[in-house]
Amino acid sequence: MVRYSNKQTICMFRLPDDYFSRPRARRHCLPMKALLQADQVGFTRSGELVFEPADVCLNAGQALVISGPNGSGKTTLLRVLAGILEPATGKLSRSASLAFLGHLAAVKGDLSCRENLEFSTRFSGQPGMAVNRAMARVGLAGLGLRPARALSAGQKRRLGLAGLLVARRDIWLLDEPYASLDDAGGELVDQLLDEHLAGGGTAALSTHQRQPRLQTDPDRLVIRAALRESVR
Amino acid sequence: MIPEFEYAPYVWTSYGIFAIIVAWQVIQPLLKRRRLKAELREEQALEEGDYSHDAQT
Amino acid sequence: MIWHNIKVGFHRLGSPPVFHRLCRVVAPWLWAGAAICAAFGLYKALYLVPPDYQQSDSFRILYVHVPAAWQAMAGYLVMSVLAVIALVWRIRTTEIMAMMGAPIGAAFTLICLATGSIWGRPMWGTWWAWDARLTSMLVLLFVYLGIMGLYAAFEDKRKGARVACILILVGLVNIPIIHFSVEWWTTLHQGSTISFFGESSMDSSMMPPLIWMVIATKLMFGAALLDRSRNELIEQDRRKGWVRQKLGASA
Amino acid sequence: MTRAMLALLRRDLRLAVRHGGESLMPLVFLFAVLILVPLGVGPGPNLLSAIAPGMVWVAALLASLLALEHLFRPDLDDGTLEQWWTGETPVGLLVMTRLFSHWLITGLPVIVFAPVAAQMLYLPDRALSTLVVSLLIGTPLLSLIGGLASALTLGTNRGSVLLSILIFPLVVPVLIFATGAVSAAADGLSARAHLGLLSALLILAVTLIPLATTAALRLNIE
Repeated sequence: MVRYSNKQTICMFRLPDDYFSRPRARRHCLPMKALLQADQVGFTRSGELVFEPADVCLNAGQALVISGPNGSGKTTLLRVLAGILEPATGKLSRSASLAFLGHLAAVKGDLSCRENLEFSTRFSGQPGMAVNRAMARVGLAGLGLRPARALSAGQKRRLGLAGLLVARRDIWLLDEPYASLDDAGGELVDQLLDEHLAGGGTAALSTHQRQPRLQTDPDRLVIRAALRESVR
Repeated sequence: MIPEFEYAPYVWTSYGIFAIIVAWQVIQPLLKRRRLKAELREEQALEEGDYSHDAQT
Repeated sequence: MIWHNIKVGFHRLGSPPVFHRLCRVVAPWLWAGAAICAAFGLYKALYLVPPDYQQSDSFRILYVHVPAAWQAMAGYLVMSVLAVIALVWRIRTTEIMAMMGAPIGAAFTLICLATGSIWGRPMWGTWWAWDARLTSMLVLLFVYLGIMGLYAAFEDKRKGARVACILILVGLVNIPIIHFSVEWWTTLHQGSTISFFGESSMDSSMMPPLIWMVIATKLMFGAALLDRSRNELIEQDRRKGWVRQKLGASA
Repeated sequence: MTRAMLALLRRDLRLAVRHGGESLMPLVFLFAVLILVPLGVGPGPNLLSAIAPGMVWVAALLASLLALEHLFRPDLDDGTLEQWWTGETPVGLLVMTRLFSHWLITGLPVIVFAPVAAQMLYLPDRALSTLVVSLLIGTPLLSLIGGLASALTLGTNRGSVLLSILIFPLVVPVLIFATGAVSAAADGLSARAHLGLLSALLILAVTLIPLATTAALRLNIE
């Protein structure tokens, strides 16, 4: 039996005075279908907010695309949502298992691809697709015994995608999933996302190049870098 | 004026060390504040386009 | 209700300009108090107290050695309390104060070690003995240095402060253990520990200067802590509006 | 939960085997000390047997220190560390697992070869069992302390000097009780009190250090 915690953090920051009067798009949350919900979560570095606190709601069967210019805090937001970083403001609650694919592939270069995937299955404890099938699905068929460090950047991304398949998890948080993938790879990501959403999962992804082409139109969230308090 | 103790060198060095280290606790913040103020003033001047603080080249 | 007031008070102090003003006003008074107490204590310690019949005049080192040692330990306790507050309520000024306590505590530990070693020379005939108190003070110095080094190694000062606060609390558990283990170790190895005080109980005239010096070191610690915290706050907030305004007013 | 811990342990050990050279370092270190010390202080049995407990323990400590650079850093660099927070297993347990594998790699070999070391340094035979027991209780403590220190310094870029400064005060009691136990046994006295205190330290460390380590890792992970 897996238990999920509802974490709550009290806001200790002075927000800009007009903060609450600013227009803000509230994402509508469907009460039954929300797998992950974040209210006004923010993160601080050196005591300053990295991005303007955001509301996020991930509903089953629906994807969320997070966009924003470089340095606006997309990666940080995803890492907060994943539970890796502790939110400095706001409230985060989650009611399903989660997978995070960051820009580091989270594979051990000294282990073979197959060993890495087997580890993902065991570590998450919720077996998904068989390792060989997952490798074939992401176009790495026959590379199972190759050490992960010998893969190219694009192949490493594909190995990361295979890691999503070998363990069943409902929430996918993907940081720039299209980066260093070719066109076919981009389509592969779209297909995998469609299948995942159709199976009742949900996903949030950040991107600034290719926009996902999915069967159901994704929600969108634009985040902005927080205003720094300074003289001028 | 200074008492002549049996172990005068030991006693006076001990008190001296105490005095020096405590004095450093007073002086260090003062020196640092002076340095900080100078730096801040220079930064502000640079932002306002006043380069007179800059070293002569 | 009282609890609530205390919390609100802490958060008020957590505001940098308020804290800065508080430090600026209070620190000079603390220094003045420390100077008066120290002057009183030193005068008594050096002129009024008669020589000890066993240790002659060398026992006068006690009046700087013992207050410094006590302050080195009391300073650590203060830092621990601040560290708990900093970790639980994430108040920045307490984080800064907890961090700034370390160099001051290290300074007092250094005084204690140096004067202890000087005292040891006429009493034991060596500059250093693996005496329980001296050894655990030496370890305490390393704890202080570790905290300072850890804090300094981070670029994000708030993160560094929080990590170092964890270290402070680990040290809080560890220091009594160190003290106990070292004491045990030296008694096992030396047969009997060398005692500073010998058999003689302290003469009643020996106490007042010690009390004055203890108060003086407490005030010195507080004053230095506020002074250093104020500087650190300004340094961290150098690009913030309130520092600029303050500077503009003073310039 | 236990599945995840076992998976992590298995992967750590597999990686250690794959970097064969690195995981033999503790043993190489132990024997380097065992050979260099008699060369340095002379082969006299009396002197050697007097310093034997200390030498074995210092070798164990340094062997444990050597591997600390690789305790969390590679995982931080390749992104596997942040995955610890995305799963359902409490991170404290994963930390314990990692420390256990660190102990298997650095502590266990020293324990296994302690009898050899004891012979080479002329430790009296009656102290041998105490030496092994003290290592059994004490080396996990070294791993716990080292784990905490390396988690604290993970976010800094000049970790190694700092690491030694942080570890030094923490290992003082461990060294005192452990070598005290062995010396007492060598002198024909009871080592019960020392070993009891050492066990108390271990219990305290097992309860507190994973908490502190987890908190430090969380702060350092960004």
